[in-house]
Amino acid sequence: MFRKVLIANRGEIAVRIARALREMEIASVAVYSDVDRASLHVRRCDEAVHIGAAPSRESYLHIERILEAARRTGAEAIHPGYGFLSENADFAAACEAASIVFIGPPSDAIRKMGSKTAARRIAAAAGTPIVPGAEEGLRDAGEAARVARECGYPVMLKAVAGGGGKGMRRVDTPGDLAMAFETASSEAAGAFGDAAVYIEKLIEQPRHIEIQIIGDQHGNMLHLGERECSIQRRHQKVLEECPSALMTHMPELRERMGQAAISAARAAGYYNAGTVEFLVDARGAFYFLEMNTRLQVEHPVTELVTGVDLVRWQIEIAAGGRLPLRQEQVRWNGAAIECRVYAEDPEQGFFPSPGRITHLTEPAGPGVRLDSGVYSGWHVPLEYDPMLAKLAVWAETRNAAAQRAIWALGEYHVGGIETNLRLFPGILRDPAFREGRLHTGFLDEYMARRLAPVITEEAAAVAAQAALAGAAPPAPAIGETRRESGWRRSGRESLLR
Amino acid sequence: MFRKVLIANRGEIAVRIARALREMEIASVAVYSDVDRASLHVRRCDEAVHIGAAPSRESYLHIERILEAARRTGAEAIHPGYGFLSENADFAAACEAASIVFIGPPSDAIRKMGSKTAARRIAAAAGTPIVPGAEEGLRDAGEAARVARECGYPVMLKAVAGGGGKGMRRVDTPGDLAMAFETASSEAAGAFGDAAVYIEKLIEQPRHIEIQIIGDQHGNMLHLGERECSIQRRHQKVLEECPSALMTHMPELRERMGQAAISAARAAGYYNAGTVEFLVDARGAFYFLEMNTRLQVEHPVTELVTGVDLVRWQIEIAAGGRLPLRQEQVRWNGAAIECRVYAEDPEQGFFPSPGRITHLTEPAGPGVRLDSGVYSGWHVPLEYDPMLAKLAVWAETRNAAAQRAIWALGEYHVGGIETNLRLFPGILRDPAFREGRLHTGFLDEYMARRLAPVITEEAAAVAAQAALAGAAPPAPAIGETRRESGWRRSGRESLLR
Amino acid sequence: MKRTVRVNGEPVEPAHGDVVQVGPGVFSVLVDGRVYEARMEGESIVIGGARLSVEVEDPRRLGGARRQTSASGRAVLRSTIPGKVVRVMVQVGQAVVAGQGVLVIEAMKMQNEVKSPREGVVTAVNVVEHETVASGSELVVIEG
Amino acid sequence: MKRTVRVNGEPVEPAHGDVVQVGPGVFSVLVDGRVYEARMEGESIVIGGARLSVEVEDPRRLGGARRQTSASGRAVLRSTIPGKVVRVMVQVGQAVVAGQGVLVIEAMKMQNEVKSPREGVVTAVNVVEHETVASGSELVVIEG
Repeated sequence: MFRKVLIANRGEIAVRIARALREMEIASVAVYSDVDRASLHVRRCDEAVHIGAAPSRESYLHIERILEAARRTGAEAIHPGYGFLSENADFAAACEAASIVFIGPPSDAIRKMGSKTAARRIAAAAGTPIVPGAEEGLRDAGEAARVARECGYPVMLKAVAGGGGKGMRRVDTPGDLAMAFETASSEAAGAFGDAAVYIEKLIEQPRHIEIQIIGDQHGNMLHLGERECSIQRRHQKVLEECPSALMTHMPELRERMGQAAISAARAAGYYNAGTVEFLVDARGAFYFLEMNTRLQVEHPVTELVTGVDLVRWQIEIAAGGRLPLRQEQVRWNGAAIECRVYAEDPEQGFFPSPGRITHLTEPAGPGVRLDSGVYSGWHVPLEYDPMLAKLAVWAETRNAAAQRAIWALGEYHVGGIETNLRLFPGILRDPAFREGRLHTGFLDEYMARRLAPVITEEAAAVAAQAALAGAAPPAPAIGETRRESGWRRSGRESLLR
Repeated sequence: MFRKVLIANRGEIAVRIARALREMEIASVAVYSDVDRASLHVRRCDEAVHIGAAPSRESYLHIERILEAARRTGAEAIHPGYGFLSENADFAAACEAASIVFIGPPSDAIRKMGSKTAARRIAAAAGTPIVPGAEEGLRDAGEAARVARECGYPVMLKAVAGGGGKGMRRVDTPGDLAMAFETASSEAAGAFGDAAVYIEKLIEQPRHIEIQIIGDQHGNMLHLGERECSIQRRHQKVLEECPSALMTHMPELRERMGQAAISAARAAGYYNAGTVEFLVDARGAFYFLEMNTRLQVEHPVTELVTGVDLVRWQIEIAAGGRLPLRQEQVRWNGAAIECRVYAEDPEQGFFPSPGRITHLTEPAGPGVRLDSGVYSGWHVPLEYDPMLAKLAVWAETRNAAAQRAIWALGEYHVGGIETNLRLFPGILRDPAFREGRLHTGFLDEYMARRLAPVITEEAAAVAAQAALAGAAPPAPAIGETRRESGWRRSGRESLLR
Repeated sequence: MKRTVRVNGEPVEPAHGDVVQVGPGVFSVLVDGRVYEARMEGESIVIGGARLSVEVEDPRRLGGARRQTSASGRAVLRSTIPGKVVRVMVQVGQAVVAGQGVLVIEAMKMQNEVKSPREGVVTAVNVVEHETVASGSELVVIEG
Repeated sequence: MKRTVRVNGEPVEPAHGDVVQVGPGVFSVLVDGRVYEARMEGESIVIGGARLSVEVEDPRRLGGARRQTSASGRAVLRSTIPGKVVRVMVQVGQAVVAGQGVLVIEAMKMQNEVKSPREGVVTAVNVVEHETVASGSELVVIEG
């Protein structure tokens, strides 16, 4: 086993990895930029190396400085976390060249899966279903009709050069295709100077479901089931679950998707942890989307339900270890839900809200897991992703997990900056959510239909009283008239220490 | 299901129950004494009733005031937690008389199991092994020899009137018995004015292992396995585990002890959650000690390993629900360890240390469960048990759980008062602990052999530097020379808010 | 001294509950046995998951800033973080409704539409497109 | 101003690490890339699970009280909580060794033996058996 590992990341995931290393009695090395000296990940490691200025390209994305930090501290391996260099094949290759173990897949597999079109080709060759269609431009309406027939209606016409909806047309029946093809082509020509359009099968109200796979360097690979990630905003996941409610209706789907994910990963020569993302329609038909060749943000829900410590397994596999379980030994118990806590204001278009955390109360208790990268008094820098923490809960059933998440969110208080914490209880109480009727458009629909919280007269009166209490001049420094006022004074004193 | 439940307790267990009620969408009512208005359990409930002065007998032990609070708020049931009135048969009976559901066993079962001798008789009659011996005084050395032979050597002679070691003699062989009997008798006569002595089989280096049982009101009962509670100080548990390391050597022992516990509980007409405590010797022979007719402090380790929510089950059973699992569906996964965090100073003979918590950093992350009853700024009152919180961890293996507990303890910081937090890492690293060689004398032996933590020269130099930094006059209120000093100033400001 | 308190713009008679401060800006309030917890967050008070804007007559503590989010009067839209104005969608004199997009700022690699908190008329636009703004900059003023 | 620092009674040259305060009384210190966290707890500094008594020459902050637990000088044993003295085991002039029981106090339903923090001679016994003592009361003074 390694004696020392460098963590090429920051925030909650660096803390997560540092904890795993402590648990394994492996020395941990943090790296930090100018604005991260006081960050939690530095405090939770055994060593720390300053690697540059705040902008990521001068620090967390700077391959040479990170390798130099590893060499200087004698780290034998590097865990890249997620984001930053984690899916950078050049970095993985540079580690390999420097004889430092990259805790992840081989650089070659990252490269193969890094190109979306190459990944699609590999997956298709391995027999994993992909969204049917032609990625190249269609010559004419006749070719379009042929491809559409192969895909099955409804289909989408999309501009090859496009984006942002221009040149896109939904076509539900063969009779509408020719007209739609002409319109889409001319729209594309107008918008992008290129009339080329292609066809893709339209997956209506798809779920975004991903499969966690993990393989060792000895040819063993297994899947740890799915994560339901359909609740997204602008392709950014907001709330994830394991299991997906879909699997309760289709118990055989997990294994089919799991095997499809393993096939795709094997075809790329993959090992270590990885995630294969699928679009899934209401009937359980699934289509390969892409592969994330790293640890996923939402890995805790899989850990809570399977009992597997994915980060520990990653490290053990990188050190040459074998998978300790066979596929048939993997068990899924209960239900887990994760909420991503961001420094952003849901009432102001999710505008980022960096700044100083003046007060922090974190939830805990039965079934509550908090992976946090912040602490009270710390300044959330504006240079990086504004994710503060991940609140994950586990319970025996999905409904109990949702209820648990609601009280845990109620105990969570981040003062001084805005967060999206108050977004979640409404989602978790939403009838469509409870019924498991999820798709990638869920959150937009929910945001449009959600109701403002009810404010009772009594709550308003309490707010008024609290405002007066907060606005009152400080209690005198000496002398208590009653216990409560004494508390207030002493509380203030204690915070001055 | 109940619409409203009163929690007749305080501290972490009241918070635990309030969370379960929130999860079940049942309104919760806290009760509080004069010194507990600002306590966390009040903050975590929907309603709160003041019930009296700080001394327990005027508040948390005052049956009439608690019933009155339940009547006044319309609570349909009362959860007693542990301690206080939880094992008070009169209270359970008073609830029954007032048509308020007592969330626990019937008063009759509490009464039966409340007397240690009666419980012993019930257990023995049900076929549950008890520690062999005679509880009444022996007439002469001849009778002593007969009883000792029945028990099997070694045996203990104990003064009937006694305590504190006087009149106690260990006897290893029949040849030593007559002489020991005379000495013990005359010592007992001298110390207590009563020469009567009795014999009990000596269980050498026994483990203290308890079995969690739970039954519904429809005659179903199952066990949820054992908890290893051998690490004690003055009969006070300090660290508990599930599973017991003993079970890894004797895989059939859990089921045998489980069935013995169920037999004893059934014989008392028991339902709801309860715990049967046993002494267990190195060969796996076990002896009924007593039954705790309530939720146990250390219930989280069972919850972590079995996935069962014991408090939720208690409430559902009290409302007439049925056990949702059969015995053969109960699964034990991984290993859990709990550390009881007390406001006491292990370096000063575990002297209690109430007072204000001036700073609090609580551990979190994978596999960490914290059940806490305190918060930063709160004053730990001296009127009650000084337990602040329970830190429980779960991991795939016992060793991983121990390692996990060590880092979690390292992240735990309670400022302003003394705690026993620094006691645990040494225990968790102790080779005898790691090998699972536990018995009720373990902690005393460990305390005698434990080593002071090594202080390196560098650590001393760092302490000196930190002391200077802490002693430095506050940074000027305006103007930053470098980022760190700015942090310090702003941190101070933010804490003044 | 009797002080008027407005909650979401409406005058409210404060409760006569038992108030205890349980943290910086956090108050536990018992009213007829019901438990509330009120947290002062920025310019509002959060209670039971709802966010209320509260104004106390006393200008030293809770005045001024409160006005910005109240239902009537003058709303000053500020940038909460440094960023770049990529689009301005209103001009002085224009009527806007609550929730209407006013301008788009790019910060932390995200484009964010700043919306009007309520109905009114734009009385000032203090930025132009492509301008870089500091945290706290006044962007647009809406009155009504 | 150069100030002398004693750690567990011995003079120590302070490290020249990079110090950042990360909480009230909590400092993160980097020395040659190694990460330390030092927490001021009562009269000591806790670092890596070890508790060190630290004295700084400057009497404004860390003097006085620190002396009580240092290896030489005057040790004042105080009651940390209100309680009742149930037994006094030493008298003035008596020599004691580190760890020796000095008196027993009952508090929170527990009897607790107060031990001498180090070797020395008892110079004052300020309580008698059965006396009730307040938090912070001077119980016994040991010098040596």
